[in-house]
Amino acid sequence: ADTFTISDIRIDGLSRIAPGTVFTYLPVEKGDALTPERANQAIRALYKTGFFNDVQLSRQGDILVVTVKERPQITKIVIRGNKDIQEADLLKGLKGIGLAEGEAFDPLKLAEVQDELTRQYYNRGKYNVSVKTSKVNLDRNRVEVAINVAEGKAAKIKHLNVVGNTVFTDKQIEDDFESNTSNWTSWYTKDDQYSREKLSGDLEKLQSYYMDRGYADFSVESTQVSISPDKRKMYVTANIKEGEVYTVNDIKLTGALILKEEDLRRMLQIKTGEVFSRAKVERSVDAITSALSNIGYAFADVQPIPNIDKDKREVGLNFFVNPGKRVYVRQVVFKGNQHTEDEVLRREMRQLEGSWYSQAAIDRSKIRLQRLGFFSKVEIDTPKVPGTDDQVDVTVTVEEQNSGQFTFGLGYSQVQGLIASVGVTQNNFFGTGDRVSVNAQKSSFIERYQLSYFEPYLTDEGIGIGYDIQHTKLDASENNLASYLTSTDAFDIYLGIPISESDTINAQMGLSKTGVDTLTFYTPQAIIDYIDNLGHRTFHTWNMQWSWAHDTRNRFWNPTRGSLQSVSLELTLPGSTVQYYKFNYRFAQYLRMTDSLTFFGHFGVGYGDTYKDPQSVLSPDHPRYRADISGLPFFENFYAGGVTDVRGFRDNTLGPFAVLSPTTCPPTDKNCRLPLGGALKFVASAEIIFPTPFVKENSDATRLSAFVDVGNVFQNKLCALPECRVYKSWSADQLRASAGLSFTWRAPVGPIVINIARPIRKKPGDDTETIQFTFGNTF
Amino acid sequence: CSLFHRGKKGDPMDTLPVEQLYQQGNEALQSGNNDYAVRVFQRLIARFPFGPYTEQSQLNLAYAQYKSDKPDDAYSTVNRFIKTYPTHRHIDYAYYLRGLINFNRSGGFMERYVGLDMTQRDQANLRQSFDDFGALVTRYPQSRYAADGRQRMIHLRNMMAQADLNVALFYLKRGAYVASSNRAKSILETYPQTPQAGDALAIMVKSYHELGQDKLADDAKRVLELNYPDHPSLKGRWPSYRSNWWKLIPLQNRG
Amino acid sequence: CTWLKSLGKKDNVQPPTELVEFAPTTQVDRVWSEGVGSGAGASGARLAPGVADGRLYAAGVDGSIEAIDATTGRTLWHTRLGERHGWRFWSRRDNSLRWSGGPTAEGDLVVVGGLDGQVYALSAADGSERWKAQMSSEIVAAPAIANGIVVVRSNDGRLVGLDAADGSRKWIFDQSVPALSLRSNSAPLIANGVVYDGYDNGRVVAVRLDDGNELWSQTLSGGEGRTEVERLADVDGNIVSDGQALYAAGYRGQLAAIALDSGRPVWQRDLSSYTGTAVSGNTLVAIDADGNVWAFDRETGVNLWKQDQLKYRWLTAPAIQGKYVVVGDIEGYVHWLSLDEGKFAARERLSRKPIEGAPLVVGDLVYVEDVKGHIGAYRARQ
Amino acid sequence: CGLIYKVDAQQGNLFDKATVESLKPGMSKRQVLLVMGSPSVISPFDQNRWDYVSTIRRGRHKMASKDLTLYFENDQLAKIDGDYFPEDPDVLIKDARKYKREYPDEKRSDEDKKKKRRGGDQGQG
Repeated sequence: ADTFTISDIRIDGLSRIAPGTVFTYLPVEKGDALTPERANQAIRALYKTGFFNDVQLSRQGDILVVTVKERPQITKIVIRGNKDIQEADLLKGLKGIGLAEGEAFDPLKLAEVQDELTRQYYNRGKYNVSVKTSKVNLDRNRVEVAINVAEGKAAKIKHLNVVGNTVFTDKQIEDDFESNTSNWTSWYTKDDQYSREKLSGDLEKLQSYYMDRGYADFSVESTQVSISPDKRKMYVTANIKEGEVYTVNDIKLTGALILKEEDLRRMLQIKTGEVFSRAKVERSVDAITSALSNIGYAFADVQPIPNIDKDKREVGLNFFVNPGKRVYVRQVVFKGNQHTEDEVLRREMRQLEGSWYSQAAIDRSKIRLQRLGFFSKVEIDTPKVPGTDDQVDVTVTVEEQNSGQFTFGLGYSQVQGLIASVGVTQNNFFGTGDRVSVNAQKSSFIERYQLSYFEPYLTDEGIGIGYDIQHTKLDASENNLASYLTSTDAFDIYLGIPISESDTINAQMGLSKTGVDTLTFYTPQAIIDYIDNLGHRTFHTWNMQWSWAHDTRNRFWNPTRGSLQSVSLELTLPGSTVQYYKFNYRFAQYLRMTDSLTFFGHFGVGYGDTYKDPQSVLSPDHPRYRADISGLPFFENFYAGGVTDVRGFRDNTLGPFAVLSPTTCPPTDKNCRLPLGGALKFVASAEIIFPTPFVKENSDATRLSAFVDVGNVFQNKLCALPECRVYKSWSADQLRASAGLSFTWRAPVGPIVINIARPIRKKPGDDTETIQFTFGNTF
Repeated sequence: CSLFHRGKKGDPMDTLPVEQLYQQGNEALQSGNNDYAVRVFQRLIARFPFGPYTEQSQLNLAYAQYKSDKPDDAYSTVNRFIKTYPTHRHIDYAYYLRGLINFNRSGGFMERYVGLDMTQRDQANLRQSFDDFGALVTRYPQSRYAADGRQRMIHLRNMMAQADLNVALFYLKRGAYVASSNRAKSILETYPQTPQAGDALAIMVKSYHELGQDKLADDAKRVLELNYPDHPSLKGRWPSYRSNWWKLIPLQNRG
Repeated sequence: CTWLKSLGKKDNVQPPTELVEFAPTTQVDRVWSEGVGSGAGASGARLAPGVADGRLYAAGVDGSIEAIDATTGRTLWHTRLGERHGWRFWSRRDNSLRWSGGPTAEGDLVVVGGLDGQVYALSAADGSERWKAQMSSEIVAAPAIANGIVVVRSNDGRLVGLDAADGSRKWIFDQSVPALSLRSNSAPLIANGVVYDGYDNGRVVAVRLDDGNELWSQTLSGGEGRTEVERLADVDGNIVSDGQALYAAGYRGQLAAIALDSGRPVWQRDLSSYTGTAVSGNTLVAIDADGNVWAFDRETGVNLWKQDQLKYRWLTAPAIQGKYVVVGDIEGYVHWLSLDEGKFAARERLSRKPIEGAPLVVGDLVYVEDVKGHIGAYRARQ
Repeated sequence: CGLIYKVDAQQGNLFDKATVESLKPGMSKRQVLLVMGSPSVISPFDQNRWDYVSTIRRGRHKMASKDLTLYFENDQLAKIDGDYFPEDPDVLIKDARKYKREYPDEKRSDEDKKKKRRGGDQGQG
């Protein structure tokens, strides 16, 4: 067509698309001169929109007529037969190719989809897959796309052979391969299913297996992967050349070292004379780069350049250190905090804006953010600031989890039976970082109303202030203890003062009033005598508590690294009814055993006594007169045994006990015993934490561990029975022990603890339990 | 219409002609029954993929989703509308609605009724809303939504400036004067005509003074006096940090 | 217990076609049968016995080698080389020497290749070790011996010429191997001073026996396609020669008769096959990838007959015993078909295990070995 | 009282002697930027004056601050005055050790190791 000026444009064949749309994409308008070249441009532009199957330009006089044939619209995509790849991923993949509901249908894309799906299944080792795509034309220019997938079975690795390994046996080097030939565990581990990534990962492991043991010039010569004609069996062969064992003859440190050479040399994990090991070289490189990045050189790079002396079979290592420029932080930006305030995050950061970059400060900040317990995920990355080579921004992306619990409902624990509790605990009160909780709890043995508030940052340095007011009614007998009733009202103010990066001191002042009622037939005589001698039924105390805690744990829920050590001394001041002190020491340590196993050891000691002995009010010749009523008041005693204490024994039943009437209900029968607790408590436990199966790796919601618990309570002056006097003072063979499995899950309703334990050291009359659990209550 | 609204066999939504279906959708929208409106419009678009009603119901669908607090769906629906019908006569309303979605997108149920201070939180949604309103104002300056769009953009800019100002104050209080001065400088550069610019200048004066940069402090002070003569920092002690004793009273510093 | 397997995912592979009843037209009787070690096991090596002057030599993945009298099946000598390791009862009790290529016997030399690249030469008389050599990859094809040179094909596409006297390396010929290929390699064939071998890249190559230089190479299948499975193009079957021409077939490619000297194809036709062929008189028998048995005229390539009732039974390479074609299948059956029309003549069941190695015809006996190392000798009345 | 822990606040640049000595008047802004890196304070009102300010406040002690000011005339370094905190590696290591526990954050080190190993391979060849 020759050129002509367009007087008007008319578009034919449109049904779904509006004319206006075509005009916006059409590069030519009324009044333009239409040259053949412009015409082609127009056609190409319209095709690019993807709306049309066919576009034709024709001329009627000076009117440009654009006839288009609209592509049918895809109303539905049906995928059948896909098991390995989820429907959502498939649809996302198709969207990427341009095939989605509502889009225009392009037949070319159908073939592309077929290839793409086949390739995805081949990658998963399903070489027998058959993917058939078809389309069904509907009315009004619509079309339905159906994709039928017959996955077939994945090809199984029947033969995995490493050729050329003389020094190590096949078993040794293939031990930690991911792929393996079919064996009796394959139905679960699926390790015999071939996949290319798994194989390349295994070859890398093979290379590091050799390189970590001195074979510096080890190489994988070639690998052959072959398949059986029926495409169900895979045969993998790797041919290697082991080379020789090399020892390190000299180590040089070159480049700009920044730090003193002997500091750096101390960080090297490989020494001259040792057998070459790539793992040690890498660990040395890591040590130096992290040391440099801790003091500001974020882009420090260390290149271990080996020079191999083939005949002497020695290798010299030259660690070339290139620190790069000292890097500064321009801005610290927080992302994802829809609920938490910016300041709550920023005050935890140890890396300030405008100061030089310190990887140590950033790691520390990440741990501090994780320990707030508000976030399920904390990711910190440091993108470069465009246009500068020595400035970075620190972007902290957090994923908030609801840190509050609106616990309403029933909890059950063997100790307390059914617990009806209503409570609002909000750890991150409207994002201000304050902890506010209002709780009411009613169960068979305890009735408690509590209001508490904690502001972690009273001052900028992080001195926290908290108030706590509570009213508790306790029926001890329901709690497996000697039966008496107490009703306590207490009010406390406490200050948390940080004295170092991981040490805090808590100072607490408080008032409390405890009323004790005894039931004539049920309370052991010793307790009644104690109260009569003391002459008081209600105990008023105003007390002080000092505690010091050193906490380096890396997470708020279920930590896996670090340790906690705390010493606390509680003192009731002169003027209280009974002036006593209670001392508590607790030590917990998490140690990394392997990548997936963590050792958790913890032990606690508690001791309490009066520091000014009360005098009996009864006259000495009174039958119930007791000269010595010193020692902790009985309701302040320590107890042992229970779901979160020495597992495998009923709650609070270990240690000294009393009996109502020794004749009718002998102390040997465990149901007649009324535990009294004791003034000295010792508990220790060792656990190995396993990764919980079926749960995302290192999530902090669940914890599965095998444990051994040891512990007991001693020293109770109210002991009357000979069997009770055996707990007079600390004696190692009175310690009880148990072993078993424990599972904790931080469910939305509150932490759930389930223990299966078997006592391994018990005495007749102990009240043991194999299964213990508690859920829905956080006290 | 039938008691059960779900798309059961013989559900009227599958048989009604397009006009009545469209009518039902609008009635549900007027009466605030947004979830039902969303379902009706979705069925309409699926059954009648083109025609005058379809275009309008795509827009109504986006509005219904926005009203029933499904910001993500609403945002993708309105985006699809803009791509498919760029020359629709209500296209300016579509841009306006797109800006609104992110403007009001805030946390959950409690936050909306307690009115949290969004300048303390993640600014991503606000920035997105600012860009969307920007598109409206540049493409359709004379649209009747443009004026309101401009107002909201100014408000958004002030909020973003306030967010940066909070950070600058945070570092000022903690004695990190280089950080506070740089933050203040970035406010001046990115949000020049906002009321917060005055405070930013004041922060720069104080920071440079603390850093011993008297010459720079004087420069900044002169600019401050010129543009914000009655700024509190020129007179008394500024910024007035509430003393820590106030903080002893619980719950008073809710954000 | 096949229903157990089907419990899991539906399998796309066609089940073997049901065997059809027929009146046997000849009488086949099993002369002897013998178990030798553990056969090829799971190595997929298509082990078959080697034969030399009346003696049969067979080897297995458990390291054992045996010489058997061809006619009576009496074991002449039996050795097991290499030592076992992996003592725990559930780990793979491997032997350090796992035979997977051959054995081939020539004169008084028996040569066998192993899965770890070892090549051992034993004396035919008593099985004592003469020499050994080390290849760069596993050997899953039988070596060839002629005029004092042993030619070994290893899985990484290398053809190595060794001196038959002491095993020293004379030459190496290298060919590239595609990322994914079919299991097992084509055994080298030596004819008047030239070594012929089929490769995984779809080519048949002729190499001089004395110095390993390439004479010519002929492509049987192109190996194009979008996915790596469509690009499979192996020439895995053993190459057969009748003195004038070579007969070889490529997977997804062509069956061709190639002139020995020039390498130019005499005729070729489309036939995808992963096994070797067999020639007798004027008929050439080949088996396609689906399991149909074809017969062609040797000179012109015209199709004589086709037997499709053994489809999907994953047949072995064919062998011709007098008037009958002998073929083994995946369920351990041995089939005799008439050479002239391809009709079923007889059927025997060697064992319940698949037969993968090609049947070996010596005189009027045919020897068939299954993957577990059971060897059966049969005589069909002509 | 001195007991309460206050995080050290460090701000601004830190140089070692060699870099500062290598500064010579007459250098262009680009060259200075290359040698010294970006200045911590560039006043929006005076483009020809770069201040390499650095301050350090250890715990509760008073803040010490130093300022190295560079004056430019038509894009050439004219005058250098003020001084700076020299970089002292031992002090830096002591500070870093305060935050660094012996277990580096495992997440970071695993990913870096993978990246490094791939990078490391090429290096070793």
